[in-house]
Amino acid sequence: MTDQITKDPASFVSHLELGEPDKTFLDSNELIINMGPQHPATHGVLRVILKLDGEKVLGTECVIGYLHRGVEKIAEHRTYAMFNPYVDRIDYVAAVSNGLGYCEAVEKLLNVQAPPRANYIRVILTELNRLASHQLWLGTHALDIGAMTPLFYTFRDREEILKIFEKYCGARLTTHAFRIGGCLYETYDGFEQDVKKFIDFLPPKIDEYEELLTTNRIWLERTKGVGKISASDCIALGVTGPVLRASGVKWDLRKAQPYAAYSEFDFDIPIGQSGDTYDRYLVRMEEMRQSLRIIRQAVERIPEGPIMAKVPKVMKPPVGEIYHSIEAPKGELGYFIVSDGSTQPYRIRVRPPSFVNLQALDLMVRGQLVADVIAVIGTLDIVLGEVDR
Amino acid sequence: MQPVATTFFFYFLSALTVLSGVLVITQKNAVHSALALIFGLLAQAGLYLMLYAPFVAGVQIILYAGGIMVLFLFVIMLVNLERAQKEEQFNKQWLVGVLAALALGGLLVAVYLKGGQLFPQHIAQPVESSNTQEIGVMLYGNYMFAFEIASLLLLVAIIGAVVMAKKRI
Amino acid sequence: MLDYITSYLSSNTTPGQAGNVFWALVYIMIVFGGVSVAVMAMNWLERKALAHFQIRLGPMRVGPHGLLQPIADAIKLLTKEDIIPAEADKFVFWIAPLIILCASFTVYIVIPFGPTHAITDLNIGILFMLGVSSLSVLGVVMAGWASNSHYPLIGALRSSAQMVSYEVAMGMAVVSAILMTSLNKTGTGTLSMIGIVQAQQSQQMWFIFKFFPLGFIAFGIFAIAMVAETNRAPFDLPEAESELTAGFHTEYSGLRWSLFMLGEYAAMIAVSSIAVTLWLGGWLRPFPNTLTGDTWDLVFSLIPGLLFLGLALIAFVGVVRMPKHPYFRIQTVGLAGFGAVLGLIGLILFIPPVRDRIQDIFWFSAKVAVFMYLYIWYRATFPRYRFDQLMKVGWKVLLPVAIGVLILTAIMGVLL
Amino acid sequence: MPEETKSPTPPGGQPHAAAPAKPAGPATIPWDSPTVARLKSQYGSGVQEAVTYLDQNYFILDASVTAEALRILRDEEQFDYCVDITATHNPTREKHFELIWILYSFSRNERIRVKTNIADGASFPSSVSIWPAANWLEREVFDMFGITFDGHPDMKRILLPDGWKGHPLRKDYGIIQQDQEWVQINLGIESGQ
Repeated sequence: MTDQITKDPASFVSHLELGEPDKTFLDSNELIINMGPQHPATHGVLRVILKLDGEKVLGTECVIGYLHRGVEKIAEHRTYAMFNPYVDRIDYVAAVSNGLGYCEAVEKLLNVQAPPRANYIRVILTELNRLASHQLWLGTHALDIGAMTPLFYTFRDREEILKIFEKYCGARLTTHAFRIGGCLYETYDGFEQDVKKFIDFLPPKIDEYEELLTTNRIWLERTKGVGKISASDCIALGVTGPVLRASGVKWDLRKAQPYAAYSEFDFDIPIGQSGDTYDRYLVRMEEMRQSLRIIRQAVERIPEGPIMAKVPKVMKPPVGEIYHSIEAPKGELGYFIVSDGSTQPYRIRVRPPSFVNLQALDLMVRGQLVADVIAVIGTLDIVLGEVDR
Repeated sequence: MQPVATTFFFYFLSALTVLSGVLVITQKNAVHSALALIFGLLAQAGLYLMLYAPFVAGVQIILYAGGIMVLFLFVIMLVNLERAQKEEQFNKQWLVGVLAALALGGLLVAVYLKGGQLFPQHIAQPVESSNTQEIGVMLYGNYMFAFEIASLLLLVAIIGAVVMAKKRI
Repeated sequence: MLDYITSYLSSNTTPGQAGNVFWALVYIMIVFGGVSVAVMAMNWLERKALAHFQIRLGPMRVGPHGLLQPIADAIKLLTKEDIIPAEADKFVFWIAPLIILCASFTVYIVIPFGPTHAITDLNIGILFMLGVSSLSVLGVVMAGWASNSHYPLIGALRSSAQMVSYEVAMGMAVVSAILMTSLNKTGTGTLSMIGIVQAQQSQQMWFIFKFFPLGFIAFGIFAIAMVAETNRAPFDLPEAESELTAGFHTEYSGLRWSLFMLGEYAAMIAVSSIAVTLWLGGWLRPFPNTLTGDTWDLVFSLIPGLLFLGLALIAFVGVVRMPKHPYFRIQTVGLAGFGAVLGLIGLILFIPPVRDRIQDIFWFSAKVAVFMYLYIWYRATFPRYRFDQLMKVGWKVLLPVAIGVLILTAIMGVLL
Repeated sequence: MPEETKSPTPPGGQPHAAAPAKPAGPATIPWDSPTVARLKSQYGSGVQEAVTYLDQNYFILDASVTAEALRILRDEEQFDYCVDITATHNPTREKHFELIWILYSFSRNERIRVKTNIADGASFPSSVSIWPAANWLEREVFDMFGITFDGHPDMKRILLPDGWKGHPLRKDYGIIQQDQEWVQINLGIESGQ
């Protein structure tokens, strides 16, 4: 149907129940515009069909699937350990969190408990990954709205995190840092010093970002009141993560259903009031600071001991199914694994936060202007690898 | 300011104006005729300059070329006139056209023959530097009343435009 | 013939005023050559300064510290293929960049680099400048329309709407500056640029400080409007890459596209020189009234020489820090040569006859350079306005304030 | 439980002398809670199973009863957040498809799963009217399994192109052979590669 739109746009019967724009003497014929799939501001291959009346957006329809690699189908032909690297490629920006979610799900299935030291290492690396993901979000989001400089600041600081990842597990982006049952590599000597050095290095840098944007009049004007979404709409549409918290719902899986070692750290969950782009910006900036707090506590209290639980070489989980979800930087990332007792999973379903959050785009953008569509896509912080799987 | 090679510039500018005038009518494409009109207006501005009326030339450039013609081009582009381009000239009253042309031609020839007596023999060389001041004094001094009426008229026009556009916003 | 040429040298009016066509042509050559060099330098400065704002180095490879980068860009643009879209309107497509270029270059006829250093001194200087700068709107609209594709047309309409609406605010601010030129109820104000600067000289005060808040606010309005007029920094919406509508010059390529860039930079320099002339006392040296007396004059007259020597010093520091690798030998030699030239210019500027003659031009271009740096600073820090906010600022903020300032200036002019 | 033909054991795993005796898997304990009691009282035999496995509770309901039960779960039991809707294809059972809803209640901080079995080719009432989040989730289930949801505002594929034949996540859909007619037309890859 989408190809048919481009051939003959008039026939686009939008199922979005849109009221007829008022027929004025200059009868405003709607304009159907394609945004994407190659567009600098769509964070990957997302195509948005915009129905415009002049500058106002009447309705949008997202066409996705350009980056669909069939991860769930591949999972049915791989053993549990072999599927681990694929999981990093789903949300390539927050690869460590994906790995954590998957490993913990399988450990639950195998009824195995990762040792405390492994849990601490996992918390440190996941929070570092959350920082890296938020920094990438801030850089590209500001660039979309026109501020060029934050991008370079955020990427300079993100480099430090990637260096720590590289020293620990050899890779910067798709790290494959964890294994089912714990962590494969012991932390390299100097790991604690590097992380401590980073914790003192980053706070003034975050203040630098805030200096550039938080009180910048034009930034305020471009983000305040843009892409508003209420708490009840968020819950109804299944939106999670910073977008939900910015609408005022104080819900974070790390607190609601703690996993790994999160129950042992105290940190608070920032929430916004009006659920617009500016609140989401503030929530994410505060989240970066809270992550630093977690890492600081984790590094100081990291216990000694083994880093790998006793897991059989050939994993054959008992017949059954499990759903385990963690708080990824973008929202609730869940794994529903059905095992039939063989070495290969019978079915793995990945619950992607970006995919569900993107569904709220139409509600947030309707009635706004074209320039706001780009600001809202930026603030939703979607990664197309995760949307398309 | 001692005039510099005026005769050449005079003929050049007036030829340019006439040429662009002709082009305005004959061009098929609406945008081309608008461009020709802009050219003609600029040439007239040059003529004003030669008449030691720099203020009027400046206003001519700002108002006509910079303001009104931009709106002309806006309208031509927004309402794309492809359809209008294709239609051939359909009005057949060439007879009326010829008569009008002859009448105008006769008038021009009469003026040319009478020559100098029609115009005052010599005009005081206006001091070029104080031209703007004189216009200012004239406009706000002697013709104050006319100026106010004109500005009132403009105000009405602006309010009308706002009211018409109000429905859309 | 010879005396015709030398006749102008004795008179102290501008060549245009003195009716000396030959010298007028010479001045035109100098000014246009100067502006082109300034555009090249501006291109280099923009890329380097923007880079250093964003903690990166900017062009370093072409010539020492990227000094030859503008030349490389120019050659690239000259040799690139110059595509005309299929059903584009050939004539309009060809003439659009020329109109923009002419509009932004004819403004330089009236810009006063010194009491006698201007191509001509029209007594409607400011009016002529505003008029011609409004012509570039035509070029923009035609460029958008001629490229015969959907998005450049919308981009062109948007940027022309922006330019037209900010021109109004600009005009109001300029009028309030001209009101200041008339002395207390006796002298009559003047439109001519040299007249304005001389008025500031005789009143011993830059107009930015006259009737204190008013001059400053009018200057502020003009500064904002001029940024919007040239589609730069926070108002560069039309060619914003993350917007749907591309800029009006997307269908252009090669030399034609570089004409647009040349026109944009020339317009930036022209508009900031208007601001300098009107509010910052064109070629007057800073603090004309407080720091008077010939000792201060001497000090201020040394500054151009010192500046060039300072630049030469920076160049030599660059040479010293250049890595010793043979690959960098050419770059070190190049940079050293560049530093030597700068040092030489600095020394020449200390010779008394040259020093006095260069004062006016130096101070004028220094002030314009400050504005150029501001343009780049804006681009590095500000995000982009949305189109409706941009128009709101233009009509609902700048215009009322400009009219208010105009009325207050008139009242103050009558009272004081 | 589905017996899947085993693919060869993963390369590199050296064969053990004898696989260690498999520890007895965690047992499925019957789950009773006020919610279960209410649903059982309402539907009796409709609730086929209410089980806790690895301390995660889930229902298995009759297909006819599920749509109504979902609405009750949301309205009365405040399961206001539909985490996920997915399905699994079990060709060996008589009802091939198993639909799964994962629900979560903010007020009770509790997560449950509702499952039902439907035959191949059968459609199922859409739950978009209950949770708007279900819109794209159901479209993906249709795209991957071919289960149509009636009452869905925009029932068409979401990830795969519209002209695509077949539903990939079905067990009988080969993973290697992608020699689709759509692929030849649009990507211009000659067949047999």
